[in-house]
Amino acid sequence: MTDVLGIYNYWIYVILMMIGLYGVIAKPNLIKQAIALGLFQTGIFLYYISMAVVDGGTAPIWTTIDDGAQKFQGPYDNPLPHVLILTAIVVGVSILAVALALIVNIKRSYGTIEADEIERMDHEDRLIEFRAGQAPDAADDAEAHHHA
Amino acid sequence: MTAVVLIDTLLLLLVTVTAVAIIEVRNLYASAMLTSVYSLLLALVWVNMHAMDVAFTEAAVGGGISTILLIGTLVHTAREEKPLKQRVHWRALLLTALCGVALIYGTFDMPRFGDPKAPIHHFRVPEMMAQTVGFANSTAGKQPPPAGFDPAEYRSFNGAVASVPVDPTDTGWRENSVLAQHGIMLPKVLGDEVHAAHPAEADHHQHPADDFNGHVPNSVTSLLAAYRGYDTMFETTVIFTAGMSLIMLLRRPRREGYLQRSAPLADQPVLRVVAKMSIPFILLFGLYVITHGELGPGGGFQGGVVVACAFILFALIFGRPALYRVLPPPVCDLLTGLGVLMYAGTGAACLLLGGNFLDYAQLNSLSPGDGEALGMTLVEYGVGLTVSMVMVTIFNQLAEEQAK
Amino acid sequence: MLDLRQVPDLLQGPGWQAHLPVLIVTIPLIFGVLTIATGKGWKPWAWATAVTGTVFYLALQLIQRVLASPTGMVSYELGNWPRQWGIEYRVDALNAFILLIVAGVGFVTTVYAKHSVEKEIPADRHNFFYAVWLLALCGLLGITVTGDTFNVYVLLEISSLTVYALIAMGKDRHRGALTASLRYLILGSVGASFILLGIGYLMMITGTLNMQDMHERLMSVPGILESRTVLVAFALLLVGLSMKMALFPLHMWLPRAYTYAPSAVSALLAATATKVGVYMAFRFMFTIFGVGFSFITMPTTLILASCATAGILVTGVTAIRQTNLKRLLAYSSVGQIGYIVLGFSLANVNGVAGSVAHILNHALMKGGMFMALGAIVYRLDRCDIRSVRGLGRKMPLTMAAFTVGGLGLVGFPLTAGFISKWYLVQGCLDRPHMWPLAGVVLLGSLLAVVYTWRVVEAAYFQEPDDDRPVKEAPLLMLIPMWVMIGASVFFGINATFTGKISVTAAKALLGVGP
Amino acid sequence: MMFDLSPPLLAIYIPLIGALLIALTGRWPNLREALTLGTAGTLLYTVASIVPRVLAPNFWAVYAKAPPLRLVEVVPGVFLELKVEPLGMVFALIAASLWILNSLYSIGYMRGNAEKHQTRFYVCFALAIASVMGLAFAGNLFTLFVFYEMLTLTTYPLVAHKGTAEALRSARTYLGILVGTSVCFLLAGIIATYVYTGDMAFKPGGVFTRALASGSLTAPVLGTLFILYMYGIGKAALMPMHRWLPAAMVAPTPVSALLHAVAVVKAGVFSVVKVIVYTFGPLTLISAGQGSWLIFMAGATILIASFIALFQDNLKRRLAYSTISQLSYVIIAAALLSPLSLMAATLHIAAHAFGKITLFFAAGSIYTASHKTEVSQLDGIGRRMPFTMGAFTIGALSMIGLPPTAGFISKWYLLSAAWETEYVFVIVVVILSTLLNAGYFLPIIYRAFFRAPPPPGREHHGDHGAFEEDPEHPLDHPTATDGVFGDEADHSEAHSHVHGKLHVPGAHGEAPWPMVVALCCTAAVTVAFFFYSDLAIDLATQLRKGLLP
Repeated sequence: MTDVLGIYNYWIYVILMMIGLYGVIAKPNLIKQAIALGLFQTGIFLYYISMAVVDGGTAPIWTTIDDGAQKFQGPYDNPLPHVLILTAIVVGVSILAVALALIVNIKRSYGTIEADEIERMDHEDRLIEFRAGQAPDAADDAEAHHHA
Repeated sequence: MTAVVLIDTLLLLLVTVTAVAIIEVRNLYASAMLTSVYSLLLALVWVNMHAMDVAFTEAAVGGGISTILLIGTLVHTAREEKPLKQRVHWRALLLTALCGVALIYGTFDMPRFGDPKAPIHHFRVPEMMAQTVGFANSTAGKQPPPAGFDPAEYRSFNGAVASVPVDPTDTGWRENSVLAQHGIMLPKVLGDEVHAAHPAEADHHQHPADDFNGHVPNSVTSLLAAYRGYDTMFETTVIFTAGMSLIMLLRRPRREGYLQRSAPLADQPVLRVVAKMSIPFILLFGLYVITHGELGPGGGFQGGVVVACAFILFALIFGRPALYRVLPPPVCDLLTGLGVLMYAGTGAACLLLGGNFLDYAQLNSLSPGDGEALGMTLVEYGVGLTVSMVMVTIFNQLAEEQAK
Repeated sequence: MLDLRQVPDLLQGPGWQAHLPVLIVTIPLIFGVLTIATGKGWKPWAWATAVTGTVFYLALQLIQRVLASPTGMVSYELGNWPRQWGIEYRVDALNAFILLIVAGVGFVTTVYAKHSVEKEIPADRHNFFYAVWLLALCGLLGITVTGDTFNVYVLLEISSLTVYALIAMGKDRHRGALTASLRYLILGSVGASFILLGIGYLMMITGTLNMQDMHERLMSVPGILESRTVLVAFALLLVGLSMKMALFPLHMWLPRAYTYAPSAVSALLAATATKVGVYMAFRFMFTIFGVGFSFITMPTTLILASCATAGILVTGVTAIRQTNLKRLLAYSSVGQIGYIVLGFSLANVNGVAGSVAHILNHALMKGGMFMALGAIVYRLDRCDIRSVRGLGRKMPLTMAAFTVGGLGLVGFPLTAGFISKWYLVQGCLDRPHMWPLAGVVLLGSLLAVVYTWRVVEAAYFQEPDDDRPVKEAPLLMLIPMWVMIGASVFFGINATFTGKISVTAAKALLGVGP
Repeated sequence: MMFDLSPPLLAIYIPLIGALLIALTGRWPNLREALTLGTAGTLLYTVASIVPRVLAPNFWAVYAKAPPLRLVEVVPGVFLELKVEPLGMVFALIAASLWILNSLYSIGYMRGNAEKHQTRFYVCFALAIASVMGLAFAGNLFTLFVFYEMLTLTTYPLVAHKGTAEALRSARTYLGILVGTSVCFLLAGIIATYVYTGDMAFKPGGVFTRALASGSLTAPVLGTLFILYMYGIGKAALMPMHRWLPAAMVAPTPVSALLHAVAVVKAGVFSVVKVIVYTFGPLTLISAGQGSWLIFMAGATILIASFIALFQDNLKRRLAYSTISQLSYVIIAAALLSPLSLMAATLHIAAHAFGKITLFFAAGSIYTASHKTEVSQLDGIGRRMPFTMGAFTIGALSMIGLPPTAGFISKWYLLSAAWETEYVFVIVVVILSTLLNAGYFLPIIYRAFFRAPPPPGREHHGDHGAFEEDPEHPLDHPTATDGVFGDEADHSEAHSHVHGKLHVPGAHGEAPWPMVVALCCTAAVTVAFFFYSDLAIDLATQLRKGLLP
């Protein structure tokens, strides 16, 4: 029982991450991908915060517990993971903001935000570029100029 | 403890369900809204796990800012996700399943949830917490860590010994624990020696500091701004970068940005009055949160977001031209930079005063503790400034796009 | 310049050089932020040039300090917190070398950027562009100096975020830049998340974030290396880092990004970004997990070597089929990363030294070649096989630079590329039963001959479509270009510096005697 | 040491400086070509000035022991270093002396055919000579490799000189095969040598003895290395790596003459001999029982190449295949691994050079004078161009190995070496190939002198046929049967001045005088070598001395 509960959180975090990853891969809609990316990251947050917990711990803000008999502090949860995750959340929102900015631009210049359609257009672009860039084989080209 | 686990279990189930819903629902607005619900649920989870600052941030960012951003984008991209050919993307499912199995495989050897014997709870962090940060006359801030450690102590890092009594009333194992020496991760019975240790603290900060072994009460803040202050500086830089990127990608020439029709909400008297009344208080609260970070949950980041919300609310009600009059974009950009500069500048100041970079103790040669307090406050303000201004910038840029 | 023989008293002493490691990172940060206030026109560029120049100078000083220090490394404790609690900067021969590369290339590229940016980026965004540019450098430099795993993650995110933005700035030339950037953003974030998770796993069971500390724990705590957690952590980091350094199967983001990014950005990225990824791999595999675990317990050699081999061959063939030269070089870059990875996957002195040396050599050659392409774009608005025909006469210096760089990629003797191959092949032969890899290395250079020679033939032996005159690239582009190419030739003729320092670094990483 | 002016280094600097000056004076052809000749002269003088030191009786005792001349430390422990020894001396002498004649000849040819990009031509030529000098005086394997690759790179523009389709294609074949073999096999071999022995210097007796003794290197591995080297040195045109040589014949004749009869191919066989003598060491190879396969491979090459040559109608092509077989003479001699046979190899490098360059010169001047490229067009040409065809005859005799020509001497040594080592196979091969040589050279001479020239009308037709699309004379046209056809490009080049001063249909005489002078000189040398071959033999003996402990 303790064992199951003991790693329950870690399983949930895996599940959350995987839901996010699935969204990133499976969903053609770019905004959906951005959101899914967010989920993916929150999974990691859950993992970090879970590792900070101590049995019977309280928030790592120091106060005195006075249970009549004696004054004692704590136990406190581990503040370090909290700190790291604060940073990670900030990073997450920054990435989200940039992603959305890109998506807005994409909408502007492709007229859609569905990955598969964009992929098709990109492919056409590449074909055009390829043809434009093609030069006949150096030797044949020389031949042509030679006879000309 | 059982309570924690129980609530935790239920909340996480809810979270998971929400996550699935977010991915599967086709209406993007719905999905955006669900995202904010998801964030609020997570905030509850964090609270349940006593991660107050994280909860605060999650609520502010996930519940607030992210949602605003998403809506702001949705307005001029798409409202519906286009229907998929097949409901389930099998390759993705397979891949994620494999990945998940691998990750779960890794969890079996982890210290159990809440196991106080987990290495992280008694290797470095307790040593840090045993230091004094941000208190008057506390020269003891930088003792070297105890030399080496006995590996035998930490044998039980893998789940093998998870048989920690879950019953809080049974405190027998606490006294005879090898960790008593650190006494932070584990409860510590207080005697009078503490008062002797830091006589001058009581009259320094107006809080019952004398019960603590000379540490800023909110140890999250002390870690964030002091021990790992350098990370936080770059965290601020990340936000700044995000702001710059949005400007580069979205900002239109000044003219267009300014010629905005005023917001439709402007002629709603109730909203106007409510906004006028509440904005000052929101700002005040924001500043309070920034300043109060050392004592309770909160700090530069959370406070900054709150401040930003005030501006955004203002823009929503009275239209962005009004906001631009109050806070012209160029000024906004400069303030964004100023925040980062405040942070890095504090660090540089310590360097110029002969210490290492970000060695706040240098700021007050007489009482290093005060120096540390001062430094932490300064950087918190820096963070707050940058965060609020960047949030406003991001909102502006997306809104400009929308208005076109 | 510091005298090489000034020793430790300076290290401890309060002299400003003690702060070199942190200055190298914070100067681009502070002055990068200030760039947004430099207004319009040439000022942001001049500002950025000055800053990067300073950083390069500091990097030179630092590497001399490191080589001079008796311990072979310089440590800096931020906020004066003991390294176990706070964040530590730890510079040894390896990252001093990488720092020098990043700072140097950063400086040269910034000088080069002026014209290309004026042409490719709207004028009202230059100050923001250079601000982000400097922050990108700051991130890359930070990753290279830091000795704290989580600090690596944060700086990694800074460099990634800035790079996404820089790539997206190619949008005014081709909309592909946007999708390239977004795809890189998503892949990059997933990769970074894996890295974050791996760090989390390690922190959870070691209880610390400091690299040295982690290493000590992993080595001393009994049974820790057998735990499934460490195993999975290793796997996570391996995948995450492979994404960041664009190792073959996970390189999908790179070709587009390099193709559509502004020319200056392509040059900067090709020369620095992936290299720093490789550096992180070095740190995690050798410094934290240790050679024993990374290469003996884990089948890393097998995995990495096979990925690298596939990468070298497949991308070589793909590069041959490209018409857009930027894309051609991009694919070739993936192949070159293959060489670097192949080298350190061998985990012997010659192999690792080869890959360390190749980090420099490839940075110089590829940087120079991308600069040449940038110059061509500046004059012709395009850079494909068709447009370079007959350019050997019209832009002789530019094409010459490209050709010499190409010879370097081939690994022609007396070019830098040869030095790397020299070490790599030795590494392959040193390792029993690995000699086929030597064949791969050499075969790869044959592929390089083919794709380079297509361009050379077109440039020197073919007639252009039209005879409209083309001016040679402006001086401010030619000089940096030739500085890079010239350096690559110099380090090909006299590689004692490269050789010495890369062997030192390799030995330090492998923990064999100095 | 970078600015040390000791002769070997000087021998590299002179052509480099020459190249620079030629590039600068490109605008004034006369000055440019005067410079070329001047440089060549100076170079020969410099190289000759080294000879006494090499011939000194105490050479092996003193000079060979002296530390090499180190230019720069490329990788820690690996130097770019020069060292003089008899074999390289022979090679350097040949290249330097023939460069003079060749420059003289080039002037005639390039002007006579109004070639384009002449400056580029002379510059690359000088650079190629510089790399040849480096190759000849290379002090270790690494240096050898460096200059070997430089030679490939500097001759590429010469092969692709005309920039025509055929030229580019053959240039690709040329580059592809030479770089491919050298990078994949030679470099691998060199690095492996370094890994096993830790030293790459050339020293009599080879470098592998210690490794073999200590057992860190086994005989089979040694054999593998030997294979790597032999096929890595693609310039030696050991079958099946020979395809680049006919391909390279598309180049202007002076290029074919010097580079593909003398410099490049000789660089190949020279490297082969040098590696066998100074890296592996004959004794080591014999004791390890490796490398005898080379004898049979070379023998096969000799016979097959000569056989193909029989059926080539294009003159330069026939010469190319003859070159391939002649090169294998050197290889087979080296592969016999006896001191005498190594002398034979050394001498044949020299002997073949004089003979073959004469033949190419002749082919070139025939083309310049009459625009004939096919053997079948040469009826009676001996009467119009007595000097040319006379020289051609001498060259042919030398190829066949008849006295009084250079070829006889080397062949003599080779046969006696074969006799000494009792390799019947070699003797058979030599005899057979001699017959074949006669078989493909004598008919040409017969046509030239004893066939009546075709009637004027046909004659007229004949030599226009070379550049008119004329179904009647398929032989005049490149039939792209295998690889690349000789002077196909020249025909259309010749268009420009068909009606020019130089070429009056049906009534052409000798080629321009510089060419005639040059080819008479080489012919004379070929004969003279038979009577006064002391120098070469002395050097070869010196080499042999070095081998005997």
